[in-house]
Amino acid sequence: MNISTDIWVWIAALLTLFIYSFLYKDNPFYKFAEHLFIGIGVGYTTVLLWFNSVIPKLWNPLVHGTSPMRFFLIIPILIGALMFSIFSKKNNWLIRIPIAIYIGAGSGLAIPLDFEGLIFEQVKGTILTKSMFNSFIVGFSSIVLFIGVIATLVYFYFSKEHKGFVGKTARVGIFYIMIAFGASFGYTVMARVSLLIGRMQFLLHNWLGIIK
Amino acid sequence: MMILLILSLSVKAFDTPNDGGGSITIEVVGLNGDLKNGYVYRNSMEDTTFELRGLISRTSYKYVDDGAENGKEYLYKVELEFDDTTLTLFTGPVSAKAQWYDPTRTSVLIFLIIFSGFVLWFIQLARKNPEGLFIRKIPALDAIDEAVGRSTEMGKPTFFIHGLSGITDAGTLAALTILRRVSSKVAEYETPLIVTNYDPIVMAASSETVKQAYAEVGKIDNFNEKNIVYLTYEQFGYTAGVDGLMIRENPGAVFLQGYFYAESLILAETGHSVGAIQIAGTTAATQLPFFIAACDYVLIGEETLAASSYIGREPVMLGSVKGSDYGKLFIMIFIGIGVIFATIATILNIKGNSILMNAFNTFMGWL
Amino acid sequence: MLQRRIPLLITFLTGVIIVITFFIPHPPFGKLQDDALVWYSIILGFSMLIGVDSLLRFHYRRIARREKGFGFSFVFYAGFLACFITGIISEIKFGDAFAEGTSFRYLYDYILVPLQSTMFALLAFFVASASYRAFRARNFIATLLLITAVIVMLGRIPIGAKIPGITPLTDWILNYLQLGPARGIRIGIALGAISMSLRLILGIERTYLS
Amino acid sequence: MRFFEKILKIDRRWIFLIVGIVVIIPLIFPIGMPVLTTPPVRSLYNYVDKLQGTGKAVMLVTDFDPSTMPELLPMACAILRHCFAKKIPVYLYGGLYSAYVGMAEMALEKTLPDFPDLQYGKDYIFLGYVPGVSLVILGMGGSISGTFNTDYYGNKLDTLPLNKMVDNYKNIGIVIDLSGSASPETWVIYGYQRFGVRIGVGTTAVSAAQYYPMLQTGQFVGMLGGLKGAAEYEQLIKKAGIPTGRLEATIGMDAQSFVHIFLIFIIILGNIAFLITKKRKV
Repeated sequence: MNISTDIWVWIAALLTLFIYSFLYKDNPFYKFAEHLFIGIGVGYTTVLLWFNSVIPKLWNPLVHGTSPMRFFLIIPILIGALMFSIFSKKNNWLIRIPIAIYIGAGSGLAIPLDFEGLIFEQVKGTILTKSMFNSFIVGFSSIVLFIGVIATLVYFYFSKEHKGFVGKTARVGIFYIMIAFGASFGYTVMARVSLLIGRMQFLLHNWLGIIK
Repeated sequence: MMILLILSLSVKAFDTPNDGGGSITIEVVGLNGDLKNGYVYRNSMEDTTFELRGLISRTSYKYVDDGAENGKEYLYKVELEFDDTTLTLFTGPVSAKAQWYDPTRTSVLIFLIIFSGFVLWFIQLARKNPEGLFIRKIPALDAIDEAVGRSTEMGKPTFFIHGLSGITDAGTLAALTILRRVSSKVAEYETPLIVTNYDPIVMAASSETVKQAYAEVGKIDNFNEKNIVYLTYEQFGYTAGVDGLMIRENPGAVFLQGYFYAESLILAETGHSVGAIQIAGTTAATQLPFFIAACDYVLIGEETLAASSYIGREPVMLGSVKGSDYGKLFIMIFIGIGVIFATIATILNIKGNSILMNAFNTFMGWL
Repeated sequence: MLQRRIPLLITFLTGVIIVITFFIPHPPFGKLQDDALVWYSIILGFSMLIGVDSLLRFHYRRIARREKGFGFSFVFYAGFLACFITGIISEIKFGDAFAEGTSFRYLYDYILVPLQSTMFALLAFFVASASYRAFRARNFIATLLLITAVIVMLGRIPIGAKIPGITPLTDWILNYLQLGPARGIRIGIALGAISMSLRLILGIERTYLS
Repeated sequence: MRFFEKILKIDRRWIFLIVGIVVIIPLIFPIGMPVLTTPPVRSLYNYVDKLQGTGKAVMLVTDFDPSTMPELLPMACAILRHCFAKKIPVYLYGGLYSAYVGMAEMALEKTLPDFPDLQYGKDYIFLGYVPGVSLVILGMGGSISGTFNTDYYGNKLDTLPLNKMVDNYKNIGIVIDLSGSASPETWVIYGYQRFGVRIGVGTTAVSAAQYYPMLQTGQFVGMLGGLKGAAEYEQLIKKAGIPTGRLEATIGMDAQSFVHIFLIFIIILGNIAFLITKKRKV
């Protein structure tokens, strides 16, 4: 045994135990850790957002920059300022303007990017199976994959009742989906356990010094 | 050997295509693997000095000078170092300019037109003829009323837990639509609703949404701003906070909606442990398996995005769903034809006829 | 009425402009998408203040009214102030809050990180309880979920890998069987998102605005 | 048969308790179950191994933070041990973001005591954080001392004998990026495609799947995926007779395998109980 004498290690170790105590039931130790976590978390992200975004992207170009484009930065200032209308009792409907802008911008960004980055990629990946003819197994597997894509898409076909041929295909689709979920669950379990191992090693090694 | 190499080498400078200007590409033509270093120098034609800009890539034999001013002419000098000699080549004058249209994105434009065409067409049809539009059953959405109702019977509050994405994400907006439905039910039954938020902008939008729903059923006085809870913009801090709240408030129904990451299962297991009915919905494909394992009802991917049409049953919305289904059909047919074409092209290619294969590859490159 | 119309019009205009600029590289349009993202992060910095305000008021109220558990609100305040103040001091003094030896770095390394990783590591327990409960052969669909999960889990441990055929089977499941639906789901989500975006831009889908 | 009904309704806290115990026991009493090595790990190991005596250095980059430490730190230690034992010069680079440097420091603390005859500046160099991300990767193609000026401890880089011989990618045999994020791709784009320096990668089990295609196309020399990848590398250096210290990943693999076996066991048990009780009800 070789218990740590570092106060910070003790703090970290106790907080670790406080969180784990939640597994038994809710208790003051967990509440302490939870409130501290939220406090530190919100302080941390605020500092980070201001020093990594607002100051380098807004303050520095406005104050130290020379590019004429910098005056466009008035736009985020205005939008940001409108956010604060939430504090006004009378004009708080103004908050709808920044929200409307975000929703418009988000939609506008998503439409072409979803085509390019998601749909085209997946479609190309499904069509391009060059090694299909290398062996029977790869050829067969590619067909299995192709049916999986189509059946899943049919499952997401909303405007037709799922009966007859469509219904059967959609049923195959949900089989495929469940298989995919099972596989992805089983695959991720491993990584989750290694997180716990990491915490245990911290407790047993860095704090208690039981293991080398 | 060396002479041959020198004779065949040349350097080109041209405006980088399909961009917003400010960039010139320098390409060495006729090189093969033995280049040691290739330095690119630039002269702005205002004086005689050449300044070093950068190195020629040893894999693509190109250098992209992103520091050019539009419309200004430049001369370039390229110094190529080989094992036994150094060559200097000049090129220019050349200038950078911006383009008005990016042809590499034509494929996106075409698909966009086809897809929006379907959606707009069916919206239009739905306006003219609102009858006969169908949408298949989505059990998780039918369960909303049941969940809120049961929660009310037990005298327990309802929880609505937002995911971690911002207001610009389609999943978040779908979550707000579902929140709308949940809050009008809750307002009707007069039970408490607690909404937890990760993103402050989403919090503002949630607050608006819930307020509207209460106003609509004429119970605006019951709306309590304090129940729209902000926690923190920190993934696991948020998780810890929501878990704590759930254990203490003991909800009868829990909605997990939006984009989630690894915290999905921590939240869903805690919700399950307090015995709540859980309805989850996410566009995060990686987290769906965990929700399937731990929740009573799950909106799988696109089902969340169809929620607003399903709940509202407005003809126009249903029309848009039908339109996007036709888009889906189009893509299925596209994939089908693509696969058949690729198969034929590959068979012909094996037999020595590569025309179809080349056409196919060109098309795939364009896409 | 105006309170509804104006936001709808704004959504329409911003949406259409952003979509069009995707195809125009010429300035100032070409950069607009990138600019929009930069602006978003700036505004997020602003809006954080709304979140902070909400939290500070919530806990202040709890303390002022001596509500149940108000003592923990002091813990919240202590955490927030400690992180906020040390963060600002460290940024100003060292130019980087994460610089070695800053007090912010200590809070980060010995409080925030252990809390984050412990919370994250709760997953190991919850994965166990969830799979115990969920993976039952209730019906055909649940059985499919169960069987693939178990096969893949076996394939990922050294002992399981000794069972003949399990490794190639796991690989085959992951590379083909699982990939089809994964692609289908992704295409579906993308199409659904595009269709939803169109509805939002056209003002058909309104959420909070009706 | 009451037993099975009880099993079905078991308080989940019993499961939590057993998971905890199953993880702790192998950590305290390591077993060291054999781990089979796989081609991606072997090819990375062999590539590093062949650098011995060529004078080319390994650049090991710790592009990760504490959240992925359990999986990636054992990789850093194993690779460092390999290089230190074979006298392959090492640039240990604390990563593209400032929060990552601590990880490199920890890896050094764990490995250095076993190699007392190493000389700083001659056998290895520790590079700290400089801002710029991809610009840093590009900059090192020209000159490492020009990009960093000083090492982590504040020494001028051009005074260090190792740096005088290396100083850019031409004399770096491989850059090994240990990362839980997308940074290996950045290294490939700016390091490999621009300057031709070979890239190896160590990543979490979850991210490994997305890098297989890049491994197949040869953009990565090799890959260590998750705790298992780290354990395999540990096995390889152990076989080569290199002092391994505590085989953290291998021991972690024990714990992990036990949890997996336990999970599979309770899933099967749950199903047996479920089927038996269901039959009785009918």
